[in-house]
Amino acid sequence: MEAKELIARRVAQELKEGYIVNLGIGLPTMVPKFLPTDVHITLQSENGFLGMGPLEGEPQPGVVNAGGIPCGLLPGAAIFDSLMSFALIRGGHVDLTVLGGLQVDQEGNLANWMVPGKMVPGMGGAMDLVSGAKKVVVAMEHCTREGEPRILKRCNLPLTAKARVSMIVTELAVFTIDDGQLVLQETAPGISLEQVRASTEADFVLAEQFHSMSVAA
Amino acid sequence: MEAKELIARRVAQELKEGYIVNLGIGLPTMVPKFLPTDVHITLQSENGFLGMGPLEGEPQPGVVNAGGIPCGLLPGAAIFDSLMSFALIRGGHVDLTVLGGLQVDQEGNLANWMVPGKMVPGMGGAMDLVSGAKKVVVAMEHCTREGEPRILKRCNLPLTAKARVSMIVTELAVFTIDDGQLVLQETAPGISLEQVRASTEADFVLAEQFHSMSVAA
Amino acid sequence: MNKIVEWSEIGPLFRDGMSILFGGFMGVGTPLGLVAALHESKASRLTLIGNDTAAPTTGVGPLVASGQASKVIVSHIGTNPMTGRKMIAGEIEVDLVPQGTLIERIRCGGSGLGGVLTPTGVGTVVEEGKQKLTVNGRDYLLELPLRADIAIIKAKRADRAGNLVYERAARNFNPIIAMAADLVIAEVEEVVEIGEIDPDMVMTPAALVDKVVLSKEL
Amino acid sequence: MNKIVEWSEIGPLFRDGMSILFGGFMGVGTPLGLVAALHESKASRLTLIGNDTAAPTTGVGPLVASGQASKVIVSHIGTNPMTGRKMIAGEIEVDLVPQGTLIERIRCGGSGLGGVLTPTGVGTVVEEGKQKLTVNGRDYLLELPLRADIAIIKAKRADRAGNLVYERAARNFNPIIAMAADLVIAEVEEVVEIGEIDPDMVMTPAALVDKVVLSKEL
Repeated sequence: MEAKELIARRVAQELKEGYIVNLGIGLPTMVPKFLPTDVHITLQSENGFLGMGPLEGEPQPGVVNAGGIPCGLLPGAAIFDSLMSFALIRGGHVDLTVLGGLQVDQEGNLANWMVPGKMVPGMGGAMDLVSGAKKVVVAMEHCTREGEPRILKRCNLPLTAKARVSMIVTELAVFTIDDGQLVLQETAPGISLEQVRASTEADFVLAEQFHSMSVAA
Repeated sequence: MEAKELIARRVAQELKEGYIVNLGIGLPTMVPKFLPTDVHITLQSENGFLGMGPLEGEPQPGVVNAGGIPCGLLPGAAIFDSLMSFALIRGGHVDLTVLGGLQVDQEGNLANWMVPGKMVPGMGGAMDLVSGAKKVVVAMEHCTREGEPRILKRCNLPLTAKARVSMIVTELAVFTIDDGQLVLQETAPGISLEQVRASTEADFVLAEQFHSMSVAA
Repeated sequence: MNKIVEWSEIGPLFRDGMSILFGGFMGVGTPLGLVAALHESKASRLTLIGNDTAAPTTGVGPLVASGQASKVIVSHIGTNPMTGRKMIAGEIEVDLVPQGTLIERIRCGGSGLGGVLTPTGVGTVVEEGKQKLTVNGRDYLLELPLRADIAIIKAKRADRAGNLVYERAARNFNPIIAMAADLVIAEVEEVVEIGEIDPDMVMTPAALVDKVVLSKEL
Repeated sequence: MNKIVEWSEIGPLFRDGMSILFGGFMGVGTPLGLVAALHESKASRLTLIGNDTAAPTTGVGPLVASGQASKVIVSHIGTNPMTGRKMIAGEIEVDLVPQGTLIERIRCGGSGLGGVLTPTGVGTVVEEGKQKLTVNGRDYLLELPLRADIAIIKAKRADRAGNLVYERAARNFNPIIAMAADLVIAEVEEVVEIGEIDPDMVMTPAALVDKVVLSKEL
């Protein structure tokens, strides 16, 4: 299974019936595809609505996702302004957000919005999402393209938010951050503990229920 | 002319074409009746709408003024929640408010919401209105029922807001507060400067354009 | 997901010592069925948070009259002499908050904000015990968030998912309190199917609403 | 009162050095006719305040490309490489503000509030130069009000009085910026008579809107 699909499938398991969920761009948007049919979630889009669905038929005026791309509105959707959108986000009304990451560290700090001197796109809504969502899941590949670890003792890129990450899902492993400690919960099928150690700079402990990731093919 | 009508007629002259106006309970609600036909104002009601009009026909569900009394909605009215209602009020989007007063002093302080040990109704929206409206007109009888002055050197009742009153209209006189100074602008028909002085505790100066109040009968 | 529940499920939600945010302005927009259910529940030591205590038999007045409310946080009690009498007798605690400040504090509580700076109340008794900050030469009071255990809401219409639409000035506090409570219960006059409310016309999104109950004919 | 004006009245409203609040999110909900009018006006040294600089030819992108914008206060510039290039070249000042903070600051500017405490940005570069306050054991940044000389708004529909209705996610920043500018201009797709918009459905009250102009077919 391709790394991204594996990650998306595993993240999907974190989405529970009735959850209000905000998905970052890129990999996170793949997650709903892998939801069990008996789990119904509501997708929040930070440009101002709840009830985002896939585009079906012709694009409708104003019905776009936070990337400005035409999408669908499911029955029961609700539109609002940006003030309400971020009141929902910051106020803990979003149960879970899934975002990509550049770096995460063992204290639950996340860096995903800029690389000084290289890439300064702006934080958009990411800082609010990470500060406000009840559960913050970072979905990313375990290492950079150059093979450098992304899960660090201490992020060296500018932070998006401090100590707010609840879970990290990569193609190698699942970590949680519990009481300020990084905990290895699962390794991916066929991945050894040693492989995870070799690709991870951060200190971590093994969960009591440490086990192998279970994802349907 | 009865004192209240005189006051209401004079206050009506302060309402200009296009103004957004909030009227307190009691005497202030008489003001619109005395508007010239070529002056159109919009009445804001702090329970959440713009475009209040007189009740015509049967009461409609939810169409009530801030006292809970059925009223009308004029064409072009807009309904909103209490958050927006007070954002409008505090944010300077109300051009003028007319309120009753218990006391006003020469620094533009107003007391109109409680008499310790006697009457503690609560400030409702009055503090926000007086803090936020562009122009605050106090419409009241010049003296208490016991003949005590209400326009004082310094209010001794708990304040509604500090230094926010722009104008005082009574059955004897019109004062403005300019740069922290109380200025007598007009005396009512048949009222002498001496009568005003005798009924006013505050220090005041005469306006350059000091003149007699002009109100149609 | 169907959030419509029977009245029999409502009573057991109320417990002694709870804080309750209520919608309404002089009783208009107050969910009278939910107030009656609170009354019947006999839950005591309640803290009621909303605009006003209306009159003895309207709005939340019955909960003041019954003695169930031990504290109210409101902008106005003048229209309900019962509240004033009980306050003077020491039977109810009354925290008076300017209306615009009250709604901002509730919004903070529901929006993840730590507080807001308002000019309202500067130089009055309202500033007692509060932090005062000067921004661009003007003084402001730091007003802190308010939340409650339960919000009771009145709406005109709900769909089965819990999207709400209000009618006229009965909207008032309702959409804001929906954000600031752990459990949000809406009493509505009409229930429609999911999809029947245009998404642009939803005034409170279903995500904020936990339970919906249909008003009894009163 | 009829607030509908001709396009010829719009250009002269724009002057060098003005600050402009604009609606829209990735260009959706941005009044493109008003952006074109700003472009044609050749007004320079503009400060643009809104969610993002979209792309070089969408949203407010043309005003970045033309060099008329000397400063932008936005949450995101990543989709418009022109903004990034000009920033690096020192040709435009870019003030990046978290989206939720940006909209709160604009709301403060329009609501008479002196600021708001938000947890967003605590422990990041966003906190630089800001007052930090602790409320109930949690740290917050004090974020200050933002206003502008002019707000340019896109709505679906207006009545002649200036009441506005937005369509779908094109609503975004528009209703909030309507509160925070000295002059508010709305570009709309449709004008209806006063009374044709149900008062419950008005999303921006006419009291906030100064001028309304009908979109040209683009």
